[in-house]
Amino acid sequence: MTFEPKIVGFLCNWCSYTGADLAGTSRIHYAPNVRVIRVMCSARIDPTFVLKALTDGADGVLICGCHPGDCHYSEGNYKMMRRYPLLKKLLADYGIEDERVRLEWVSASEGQRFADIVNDMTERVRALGPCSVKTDLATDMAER
Amino acid sequence: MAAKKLQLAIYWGAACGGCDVSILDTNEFILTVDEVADIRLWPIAADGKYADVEAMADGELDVVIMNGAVRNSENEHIAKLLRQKSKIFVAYGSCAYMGGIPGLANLASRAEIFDCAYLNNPSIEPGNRTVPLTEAKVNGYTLELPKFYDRVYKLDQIVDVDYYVPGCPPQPDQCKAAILALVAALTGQADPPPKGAVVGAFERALCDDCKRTKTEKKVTRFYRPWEIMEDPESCLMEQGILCAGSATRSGCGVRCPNSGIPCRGCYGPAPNVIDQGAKLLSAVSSIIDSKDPDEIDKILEGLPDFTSFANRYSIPASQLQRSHRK
Amino acid sequence: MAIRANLKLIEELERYGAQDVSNCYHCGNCSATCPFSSDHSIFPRREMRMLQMGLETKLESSLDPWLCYYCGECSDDCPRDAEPGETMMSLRRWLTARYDWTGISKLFYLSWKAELLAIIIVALLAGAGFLAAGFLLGGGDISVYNGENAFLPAGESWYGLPTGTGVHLFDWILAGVLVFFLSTNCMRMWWKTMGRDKSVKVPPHLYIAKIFSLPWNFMSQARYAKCDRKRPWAIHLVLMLSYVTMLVLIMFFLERMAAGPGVDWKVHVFGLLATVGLLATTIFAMRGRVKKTESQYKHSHESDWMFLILLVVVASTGFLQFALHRSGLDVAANIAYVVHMMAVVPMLLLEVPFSKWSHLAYRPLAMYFNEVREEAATAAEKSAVPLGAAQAA
Amino acid sequence: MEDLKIGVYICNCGTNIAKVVDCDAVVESAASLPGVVVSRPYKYMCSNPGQEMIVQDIKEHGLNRVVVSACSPRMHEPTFRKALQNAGVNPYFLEMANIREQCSWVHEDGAQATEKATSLTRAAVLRVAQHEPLERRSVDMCKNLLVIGAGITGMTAALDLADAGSKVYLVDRADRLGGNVARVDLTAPYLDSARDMMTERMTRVVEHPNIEVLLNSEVEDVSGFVGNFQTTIISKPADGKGTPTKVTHDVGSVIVCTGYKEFDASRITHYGYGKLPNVVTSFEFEKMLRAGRVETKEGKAPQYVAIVHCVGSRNMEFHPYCSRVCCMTALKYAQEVKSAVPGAYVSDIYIDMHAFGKGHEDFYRRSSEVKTLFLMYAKNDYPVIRKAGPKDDCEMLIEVNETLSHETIEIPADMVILMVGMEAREDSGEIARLVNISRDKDGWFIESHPKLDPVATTTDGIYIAGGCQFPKDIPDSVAQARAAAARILGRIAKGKLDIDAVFAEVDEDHCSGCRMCNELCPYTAIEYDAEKKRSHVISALCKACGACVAACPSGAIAARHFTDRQIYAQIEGVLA
Repeated sequence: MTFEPKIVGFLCNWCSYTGADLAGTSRIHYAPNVRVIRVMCSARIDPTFVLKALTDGADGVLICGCHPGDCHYSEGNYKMMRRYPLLKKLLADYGIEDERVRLEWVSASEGQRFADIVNDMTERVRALGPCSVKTDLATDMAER
Repeated sequence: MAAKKLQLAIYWGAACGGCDVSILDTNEFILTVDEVADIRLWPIAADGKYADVEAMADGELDVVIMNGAVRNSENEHIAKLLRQKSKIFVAYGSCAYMGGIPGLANLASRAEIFDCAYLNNPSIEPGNRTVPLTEAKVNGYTLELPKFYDRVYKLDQIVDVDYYVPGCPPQPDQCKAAILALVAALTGQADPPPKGAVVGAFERALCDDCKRTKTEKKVTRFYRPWEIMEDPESCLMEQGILCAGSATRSGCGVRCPNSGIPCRGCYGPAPNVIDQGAKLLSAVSSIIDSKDPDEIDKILEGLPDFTSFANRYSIPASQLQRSHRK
Repeated sequence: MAIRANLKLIEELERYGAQDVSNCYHCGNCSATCPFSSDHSIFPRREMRMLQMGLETKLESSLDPWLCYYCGECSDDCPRDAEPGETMMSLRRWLTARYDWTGISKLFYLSWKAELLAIIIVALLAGAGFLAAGFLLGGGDISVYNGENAFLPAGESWYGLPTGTGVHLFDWILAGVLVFFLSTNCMRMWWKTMGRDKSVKVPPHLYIAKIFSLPWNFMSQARYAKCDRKRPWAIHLVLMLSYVTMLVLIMFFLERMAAGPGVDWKVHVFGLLATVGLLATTIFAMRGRVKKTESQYKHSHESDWMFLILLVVVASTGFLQFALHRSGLDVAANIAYVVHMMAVVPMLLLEVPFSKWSHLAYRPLAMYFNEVREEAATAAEKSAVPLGAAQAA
Repeated sequence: MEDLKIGVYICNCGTNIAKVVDCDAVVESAASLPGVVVSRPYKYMCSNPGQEMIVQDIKEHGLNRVVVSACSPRMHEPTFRKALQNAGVNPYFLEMANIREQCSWVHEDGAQATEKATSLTRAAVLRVAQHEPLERRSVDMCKNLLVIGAGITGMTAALDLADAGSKVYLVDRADRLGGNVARVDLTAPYLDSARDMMTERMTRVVEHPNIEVLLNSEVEDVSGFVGNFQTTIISKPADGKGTPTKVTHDVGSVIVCTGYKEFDASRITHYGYGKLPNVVTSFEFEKMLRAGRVETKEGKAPQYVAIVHCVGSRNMEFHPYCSRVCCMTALKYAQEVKSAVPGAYVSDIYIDMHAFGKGHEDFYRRSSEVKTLFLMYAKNDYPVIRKAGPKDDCEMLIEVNETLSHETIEIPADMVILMVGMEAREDSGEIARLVNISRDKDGWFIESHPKLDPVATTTDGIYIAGGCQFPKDIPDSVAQARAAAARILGRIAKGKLDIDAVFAEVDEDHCSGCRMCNELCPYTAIEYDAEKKRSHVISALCKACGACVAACPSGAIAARHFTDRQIYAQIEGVLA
């Protein structure tokens, strides 16, 4: 059986989640690999969420927020924009491949864009193969 | 009351020894300890052999205070042994609590460490390919060395820990307080702290005790401590000096910031925080004063090796625990 | 080079009968309904626009107004009641005035009083002239209608003059004058519309090639038949044919027409038919204009009324004298004849070259020119190497 | 806490979900999750019987948590929360899994869709187990009102509320009431006098016992939250001499009606504004009309008057948007010129004629009936105005590429009126910061929802009306003013303000007062208490974005209903 990546998506309520809903109402088909978790704003997305997803077995994490300047909370997405590069540094230091975690801006009207992003990311992560964090930690505890 | 003396053992795992010294730093208090307790094992100060411990009955020791992380099979073995022989097992110091400085090695694999330490290192004479083996035959004798694990474990990843005393090292007063609390509990003078409690530290982050004045924070540039003359009055973070204080449990007495050095987080995460480094990351990046991705990257260049700073004492305790590089 | 707009032009046209032109907001409905509007000439919309913007020269050189027969559909379909049909009509009047070098057309169109006065004067002169001719010249007998000493002999040799002259001679002189004015104005029309237009290069042979369209359009009104509404065309056709029949009869068969007593059916049947045709159509038209039954009748310029009234008078008096003469009342017939001529002369002398009538020349010419120009245009397009083709090659 | 009794409901949504997702399989797997006592499918959960089913189960099985896997929570979360409430369960004990918009409608493969629906439902179950009962709280609503800007909009809003018994503070920087409309002569499309309108408003405002007019005044500070703002106003003495006075007032709401400013015509060189004496702006022409003298600088009555539309509007170079009032105003000028100078020829040079309003099309028709020459030019292809030669019978010539005729023509003109567009005032940024609302790229204030909530802003209790939101005519401005007034009166009528139960909370036992969060709040809802050395959240101001929660380095801030624990549970759920 082919490897089906598990991707956790953190979407802001106002733009990206609505955009994902729009993809639905417009019946735009896309890969079923992303499991969406709704937060009010991308600014709510705590780096520990991303790490938690990886340690619990996610192969990828997709973060979506309003386009810069369009935040429902006027500036929330800029906070995510600032955390992201530092988070990527940290992940790199822990040996997590770059493409496993991704930040995208998706507006409420960009159903198609959301679908494209999901498809693209799914393929990239599929190419990377499974993320080993969960199994690594399990084996650490089992044998030394 | 002339109750039977408490049975106490103090031991170390992968550690620098500073924790033992910190206990000695309680000065004459240690004599008081001696009055109420028999110190059955404490390599740095008293004698005692593994055999003696192995000979003990399970739970014979009232309290074991173990510092240091688990880096090799010997650490694991003795930790398990002491746990078995003790009623209360205390993880003492940052290494025991979170993996500590040795835990930094988790960002590299054993192979990488050996390569750097024994093979490709300028201080090694050319041609010398000596690497530690768990077993070696030397003129008829078999020498054994503990197995060097692929990663560092914090103590409770190996054995069940009752209490934690954070710090690198724990401050003598805190150490005192912790020991007194345990004695009080064991002699029935007070309720024991809840299992798993962090003793000898406070419930808030370091800033609570930091004397520097704090205002709203916006950072446009980060400095290494030696790059600027820090203003002793105001918050280091606000001066652009990366300080882990806001993400670190208080209890140390704010020694570093008080002496102009940013907090490095040895007391571990604040309560309710599962990853000290990630939380510091979130806070520090959020206050960058820019909306332009390129400018943000530029500002972040001021934070070289952020990971090792943010998780300096807590990589084995962090969510990812170690490098997952293939 | 920018064209200077004459913002006052619209007012000038209003004096020729244009109405509500500025209401137009160029939806193009008018051109959409008009069967004659083509890619080459998108009228009436184009004319409405040029008029609003006061592009005088462009309007003057436009043939479009003549290509319209005023079926009235455009006006009916106009969402802004901008009366494009009436605009085209007034443009025809304006153009007529522009073509006419004597300035008489302009005078007539701008002042019906002047026109009426001129008609009356000419009528009186004509009347006087004929009476004089009858009594003094020939000393003819008013009780005699035709024959040797007729009051106004139609054709026989007359007081020493050669045979085939008499009133007939007068006809011809009249025709000559008319043709002179009309043709010179037609020349001016050609110059304004074709001659000075440098946009399309027209090779002379095209004029010959297309010449047949002139008589054809003139006689058949074939183009008018293309209008969605057939009745106006039918009426116009009948009117026109009757008129032409009459003209031919008078110019070439006057003797036989006048001769009597008794009815020379071979000739008179045409005369009678023409008379009926003329009377029927003009009366229908007048009724229409009074009652405003159809949109082309909604707005009536004074010149329209003069045209109709004169026609009715001419036709009726013509028939009257015919009837009186046939019933042997020659005196009355002669009087009726003079009255008839009092209408005929101003009609031919004033109305035909200078007023509404002139369109009998301008319209067929315009169609002719238009065909020539379109031919030339298409030829030019063909000869020019199309871009696409060049790349394809 | 009593043990969990979770009810799980999988909606088929007719066939919308069921045709792709195997709902029964989802029901089955959900049934085996910890704490789940009821797990059922139903055709339409949002239907009355569907909701009734939940209520029944709550009664029978004593459910204390409910998960509905159906459409997007953005659709029906309120519906099901209500259902819980009706059954006496805290509405926040509901969690929805979106298995329609984000599952059955976007996936073809039944197996994978079912697996996804299952894991989303599992996540919802794990999450709901972590939910806490939340109560909406209510605060007092102060009746008083601050209106910034005393134009037609501000005065109308002020009067509506003052009539209803609120104390209104009407502030304007200018030394007079009336704003821009006070500069207008007649108004389109009914040609009634702006002056009459304004006089009526102004006298009422000035005489109204409940309205305190503060001219030459600026709002220095607005703090607090909806229903409970404190505002500081600085008034310069009317004569300009002497020291400014500072007053503070408590108000419950603020209406921003700061209006617009006109486009500076000299920025478009083609029109020679400032160089050619008889090229005037619409407002300069209004002045002539008000003075009743339409004449050139030389004092002659103009024979030719040209009106140029979209000056500064609808072009790439300056403002891409339409200023919305210029077309009708231009038509008004056409008619007013005709009545002032009967013989005059008016040409109206426009891009498109925007006659969308009530009575506008008729007005357009009437203007063409007075023989206005309408000339159309293409966007970004400006007409060019130049001085006429000595032989011309006019002062100026305007060259236009006329698109309806495809002719390049020259229009004579003795006077040219430039229909200058509207643009945001320079101080709009300042105002935005003052009341903490946002502006779009052109500087106009942004409304809370362009269609459904046009006068509210993202800051609760702050409303926008009139030209400061976007160019609009008097009827629209007045409509907005009254809409804002109505919104506020509605709240005043309730007396108390319901505050959403979802907001951020600082756990003071863990807050170290590091002040990392202070600067992060877009609503300035985080206050630092210097005495206690703690930060705390003013819940009424908080919009629950969670920025501070994620940023708090010591995990001392919790986002109600979006706590770390709840989201961790959700993560475990989708990955289990």
